Amino acid sequence: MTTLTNYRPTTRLRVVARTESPAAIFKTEELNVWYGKTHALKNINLTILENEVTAIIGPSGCGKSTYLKTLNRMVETNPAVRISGTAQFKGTDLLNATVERLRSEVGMVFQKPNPFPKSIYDNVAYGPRLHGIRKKAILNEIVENSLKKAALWDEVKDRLSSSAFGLSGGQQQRLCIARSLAIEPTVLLMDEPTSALDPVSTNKVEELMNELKKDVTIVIVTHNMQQAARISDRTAFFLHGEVVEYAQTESIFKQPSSQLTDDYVNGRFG
Amino acid sequence: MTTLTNYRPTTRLRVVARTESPAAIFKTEELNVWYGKTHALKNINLTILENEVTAIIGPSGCGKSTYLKTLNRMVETNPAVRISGTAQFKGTDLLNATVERLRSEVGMVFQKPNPFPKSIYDNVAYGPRLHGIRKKAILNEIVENSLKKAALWDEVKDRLSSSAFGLSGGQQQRLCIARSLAIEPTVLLMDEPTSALDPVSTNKVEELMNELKKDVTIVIVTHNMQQAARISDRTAFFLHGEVVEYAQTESIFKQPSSQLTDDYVNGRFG
Amino acid sequence: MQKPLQVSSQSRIRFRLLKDRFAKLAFASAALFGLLILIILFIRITSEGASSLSLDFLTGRFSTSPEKAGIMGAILGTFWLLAVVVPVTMIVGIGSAIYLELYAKNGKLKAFTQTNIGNLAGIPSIVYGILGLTVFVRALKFGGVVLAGGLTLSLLILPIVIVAAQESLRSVPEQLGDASDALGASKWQTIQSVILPVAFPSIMTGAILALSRAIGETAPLVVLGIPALLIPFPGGIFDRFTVLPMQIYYWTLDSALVAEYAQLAAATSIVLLVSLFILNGSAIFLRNKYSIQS
Amino acid sequence: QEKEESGTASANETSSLEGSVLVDGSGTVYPLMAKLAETYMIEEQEDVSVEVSRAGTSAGFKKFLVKDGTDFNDASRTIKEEETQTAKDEGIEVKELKLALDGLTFVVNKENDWVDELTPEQLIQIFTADGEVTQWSDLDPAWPKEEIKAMGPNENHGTYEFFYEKVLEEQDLKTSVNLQQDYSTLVSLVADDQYGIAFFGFGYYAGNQEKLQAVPVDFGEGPVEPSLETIAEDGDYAAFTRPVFTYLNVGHAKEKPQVLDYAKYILKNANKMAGETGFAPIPETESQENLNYLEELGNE
Amino acid sequence: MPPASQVSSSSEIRALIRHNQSQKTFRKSLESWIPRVLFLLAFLSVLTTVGIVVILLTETIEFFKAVPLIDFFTGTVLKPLSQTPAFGILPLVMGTLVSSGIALLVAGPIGLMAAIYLSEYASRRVRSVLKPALELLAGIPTIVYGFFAFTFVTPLLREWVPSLEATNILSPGLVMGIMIIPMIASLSEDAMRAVPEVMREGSAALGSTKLETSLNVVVPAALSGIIASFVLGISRALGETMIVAIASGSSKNFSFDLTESMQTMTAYIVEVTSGDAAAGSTVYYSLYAVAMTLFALTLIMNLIAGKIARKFREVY
Ligand SMILES: Nc1ncnc2c1ncn2[C@@H]1O[C@H](COP(=O)(O)OP(=O)(O)OP(=O)(O)O)[C@@H](O)[C@H]1O
Ligand SMILES: Nc1ncnc2c1ncn2[C@@H]1O[C@H](COP(=O)(O)OP(=O)(O)OP(=O)(O)O)[C@@H](O)[C@H]1O
Ligand SMILES: [Mg+2]
Ligand SMILES: [Mg+2]
Ligand SMILES: O=P([O-])([O-])[O-]
Repeated sequence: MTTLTNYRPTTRLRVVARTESPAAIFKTEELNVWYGKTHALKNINLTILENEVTAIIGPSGCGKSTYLKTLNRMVETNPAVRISGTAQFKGTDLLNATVERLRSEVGMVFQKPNPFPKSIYDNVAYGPRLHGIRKKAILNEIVENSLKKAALWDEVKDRLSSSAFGLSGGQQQRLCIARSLAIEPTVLLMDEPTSALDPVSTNKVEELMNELKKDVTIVIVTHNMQQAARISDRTAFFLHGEVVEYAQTESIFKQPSSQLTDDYVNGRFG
Repeated sequence: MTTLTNYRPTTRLRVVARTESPAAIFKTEELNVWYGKTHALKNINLTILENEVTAIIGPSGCGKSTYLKTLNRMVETNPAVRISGTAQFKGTDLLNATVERLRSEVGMVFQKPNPFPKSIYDNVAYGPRLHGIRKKAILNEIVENSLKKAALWDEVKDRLSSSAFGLSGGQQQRLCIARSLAIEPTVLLMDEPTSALDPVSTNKVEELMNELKKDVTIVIVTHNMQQAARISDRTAFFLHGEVVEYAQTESIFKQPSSQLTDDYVNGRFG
Repeated sequence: MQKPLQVSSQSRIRFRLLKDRFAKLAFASAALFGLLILIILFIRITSEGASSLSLDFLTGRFSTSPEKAGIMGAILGTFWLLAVVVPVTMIVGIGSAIYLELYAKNGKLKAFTQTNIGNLAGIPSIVYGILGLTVFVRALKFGGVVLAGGLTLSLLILPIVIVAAQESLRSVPEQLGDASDALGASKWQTIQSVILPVAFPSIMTGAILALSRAIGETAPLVVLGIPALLIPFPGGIFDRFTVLPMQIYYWTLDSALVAEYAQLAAATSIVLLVSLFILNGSAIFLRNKYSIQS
Repeated sequence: QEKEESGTASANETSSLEGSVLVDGSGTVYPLMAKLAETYMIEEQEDVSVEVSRAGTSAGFKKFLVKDGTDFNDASRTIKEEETQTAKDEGIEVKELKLALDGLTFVVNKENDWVDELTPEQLIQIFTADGEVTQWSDLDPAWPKEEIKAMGPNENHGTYEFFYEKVLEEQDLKTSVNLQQDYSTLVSLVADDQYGIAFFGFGYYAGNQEKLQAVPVDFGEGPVEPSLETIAEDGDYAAFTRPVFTYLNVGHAKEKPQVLDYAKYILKNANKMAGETGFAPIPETESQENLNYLEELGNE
Repeated sequence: MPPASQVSSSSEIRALIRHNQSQKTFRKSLESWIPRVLFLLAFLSVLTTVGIVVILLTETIEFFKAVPLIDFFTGTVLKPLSQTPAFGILPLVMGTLVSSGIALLVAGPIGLMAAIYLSEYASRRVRSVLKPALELLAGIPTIVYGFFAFTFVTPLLREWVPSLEATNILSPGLVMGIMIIPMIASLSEDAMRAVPEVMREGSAALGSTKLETSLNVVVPAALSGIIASFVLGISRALGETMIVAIASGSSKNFSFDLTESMQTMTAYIVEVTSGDAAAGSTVYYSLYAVAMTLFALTLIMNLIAGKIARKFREVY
């Protein structure tokens, strides 16, 4: 298993060296999540570091999305969900925080682009408006900045008032990223953000992530192991609701300590 | 790109040498398929050979399933579908054949196991009964043989009359294979047959395919490139409704002639 | 490979295909039967009633003499009735649906309420009439006025409005609500700015269909004692009133006495049917237009 | 032009009125009362709503003799002892207003070509169990061997009671007699049944002569056909002739001017409209007496 | 707070949003009331049920003080207004069951076949015409159906069945059947369309014709949904009022003769309320007893339908 460099031929995007050791932004301990009787997460102990890109991989149904959605408590939109254990965000108990507040700090991007049936402008301005920003001038600025950060500004600046549904899939996904960025989150959770996109769009979004991680901590779920290898600093491998392995991305792909990880990243199942 | 042997660490299943050159069983020429306005397949020219395993790979939405379903004309169950070009099955025009007849020669296994809400026995006996076999003794024999071929007999022989829904996902998928085999098809089309299965079941089904291909021609769609590499003789790479490359599986993975193929099999997109 | 089973002889396939074709014909006729009846019914009613239909008939007051009779009073009565039914069912119906679909916790209470609403939808309309008679007309002493009729019919169609609105809310793609929630919106903010706007056309469709049910109802009004013979026009929700279906009922019953009444009943039926077709048609149109988008 | 007339009329007599008048009761009287109400609302008082229903005399009295009951109850029989008692108990003062004369009419199907006349005895046989008559041939061997389909109004109706008391002399009706709430139903049942026979007020026959035949009744001096001429207190059809009334809630008349006004109107106009709705008129003097009573009520 | 006109940096916006969030606003306090208000609205439906049950029960109990329960439920004679009244509900039950039975005989097969056609055979375009047409049929007020039954169907039937009376139970039964066809067709179609497409594909891939797929796979898989639609159809027919009130007359015969007039429970309620609804009499209370019976009957039907349909939903 020494040939894994093949998985990420474009390592150009990765920041390899780090000068200071980063602080923990999320910390989950003995975290368990059930959907009714389905035990989706089992005793998850993970520490996610600030200003890193953390990738979560694993076969379908292993609990990747559930874990991600626990971090901003979106998992609770399903009323059947029960949670036990602890989860901290910046050192404070997130499971008992005000969700509205938590979520405005922890943004999320979904697998399928999900713009609102509104104009491009209103999509981006939605979050700031929610949080009480009404002044046109400020909103204009936020919209522009966010779209720029999402590398979408040039493509849409002339049609801000047309419907978001008119955009291509890749553009929609970047719009959703811009929408999240508009409220200046400190973390961005991304659940297979490129799996519905074409190669070119995928590449754009990957570049974008690399750009963003200067300001924002990113946690990304992906089923594409090469992607994980390309863009992440650290990777967690989930299986059947458990963390099999969590380590530097290089070590996960080059010298996994578990045979299961080895089998998975080499496509022997999943 | 010389390290691709890594993709299929378990080549044990593959029959490497062939003594006689096999005959064409399907031949499509300038085949085009539209769903309403979506042009799903564009000028597909492919010849699929008898008693081989042909794999079809490509990113989501590229037309893999559409192509497969054109071969038994299941694609026409969608009334919006239009087809142009020619497609032959064993030298006869399949686009104008009687579908009921075509489909009894060209079996199909789907991504999600889809047993009928009947007993295990009745599931397997369904096809033979359709075709007028009523004698209990003959049916018993067919059911037993088919379940044996699908490597399921030992697991279910004591509960043939219980509901098929009581089986595990992997067992259900093998039941569906048995159901197809019961009418003795000459071809088996399989659309991501293992993507919903666990590693153990996946392995069983792959072994089964290897067993079956002695008697049956298999065309399989898969998103798992390692699987394609493991089990197929020949691989077609689809992109945006077109065939980018079609060749011996080894050459697709080791020396793809197209950069697109190279990018795809190396996970640079998809 | 041996093929021991002669499974598909050509003649057998031909026979199976023939059966299929024959069955298709039978099934199609069954489906067309409804359409056929609709046409017969409409032709029958038009041929009977068209000659009585005139501007005078539409704008005239009720009368026992067929040549003088008009249905303006009933038309106005229907409008006043809607003036009660529309706000009541909209507010209570959509409100209940939002509560049940978006706020209520899954539990016994919700399941009970839901089952209860389902069963309410299945209670014969005449039972609602008895409820209205006992509560609104007698106990609250409204008498047979628009308000009593309107509230009774509101209760009658509420379950339909609630269920339809719930379905509309449920059909809003979950991902839209998720997107809003993930931006830190409060529950009501998400409902107000994302879910309701998206669900609105579909909620309206359901509401219009339910309203047309209310417009066509007769049995509860008969029980409430809504008169058929009423000459003054109703001018508000505290006035006594009559409606188109009551007029049809009266004229149909008395057509045995005055043959021309049958024509009046038919003419009134045309008016009622055309209004309902317009209402239902617009609802179906709304639905088709918006269901394609989602 | 019409408006002007009514305007002067209301200026002369009472000023223009509003409010409602509720009338229920006899289905027999209904056509006459409906006509009166309609002309009253169109020609006299546009803003008064007179609502006429037809639950039947007895049913109507139950709605009339309660607190906040109807203002008028039409009746095809006089008020009964126990009903007067109820009125007393409820403290309701009731005034009987005679409107017109009606004749109990027996009708058969147009295609009935065998019945030329019937005697009261035969009618009793048809409608009561004791007569043991079930087929037309039981009355006359020459008539068809077919079951007689006897029908009539149900017990809500004064007509039923008149028939039960005056014709049947309180013998029970056969259970097979088809008793209906609506006169319209009876009309169509007989009109559609060759072997049917039914009874109701003359008005319902008069309006449906093209569908029904009235049966002449032989009271002993040869068959008498009911008609506006024979129906009279001393006419040939006198035996089956009965006055029809409306009962006024006097309290309501005192409280509500529109009720009093309408009461006067019907007394003045009943005779005018009696004929066209199938009733025979009553002597002017009788109406005048009641009118005087009402005038006094107004002056109180 | 940063001035609005000033260009705001990311951190300023972040601060502004955090600031706004910690603010206690009127909106936030109002929002906490919303669920409570909405709960009250939703509770109204429960109240309606309670109202219906309480009203029906109290008056029914009054009725049973005057008429023994046994007499009511086993009596075959109904003479509510007679000098010697009898209150047996069986004639009404008979009328109700007979008319609903006829309706189901018409609507069951036709509705099911139409549903199969719509769900399995019809092209999208044909369905887009037929379904709305069926919905229009379902939207026709019952009073119009009543008129149709009385002035068209009955006279038409009399040409074939001369012994048919002017008011009879056959004609309204048939028309009620027509009335519930759309309901059965639409609910059965829903049930069939809920059968996962993969089932059909599984069958078609084995070489089945549409008919074979429909009858062997789709209908059995949707069976409980179909049965539920039948039960709901019956329930609807049991409660139907105006068609029978107009076209079936008011004879309280305890017989089985379809050509004769029969009264249903609903038509009895109409007759009593339009005749004598004066409170206090036994007849008046009988109204509630009959309504209670009708209510219980339809409720049971609906519960059964619900149960069957739920079982169906559990499968998928
Ligand atoms: N809404 C839900 N209700 C019930 N069970 C659920 C629900 N969502 C997820 N699960 C179950 O929880 C487990 C974890 O699901 P999760 O969605 O987190 O997996 P995943 O790793 O994201 O899979 P995928 O790669 O398919 O997105 C699975 O067994 C799944 O069946
Ligand atoms: N029923 C349909 N109606 C309309 N468009 C369809 C339909 N099915 C497929 N398509 C379109 O046809 C194209 C090819 O689809 P197809 O299902 O063949 O892709 P695929 O390669 O099998 O994808 P996947 O890996 O996701 O199964 C896609 O663009 C898809 O959107
Ligand atoms: Mg997931
Ligand atoms: Mg596919
Ligand atoms: O309706 P009646 O005149 O018979 O009481």
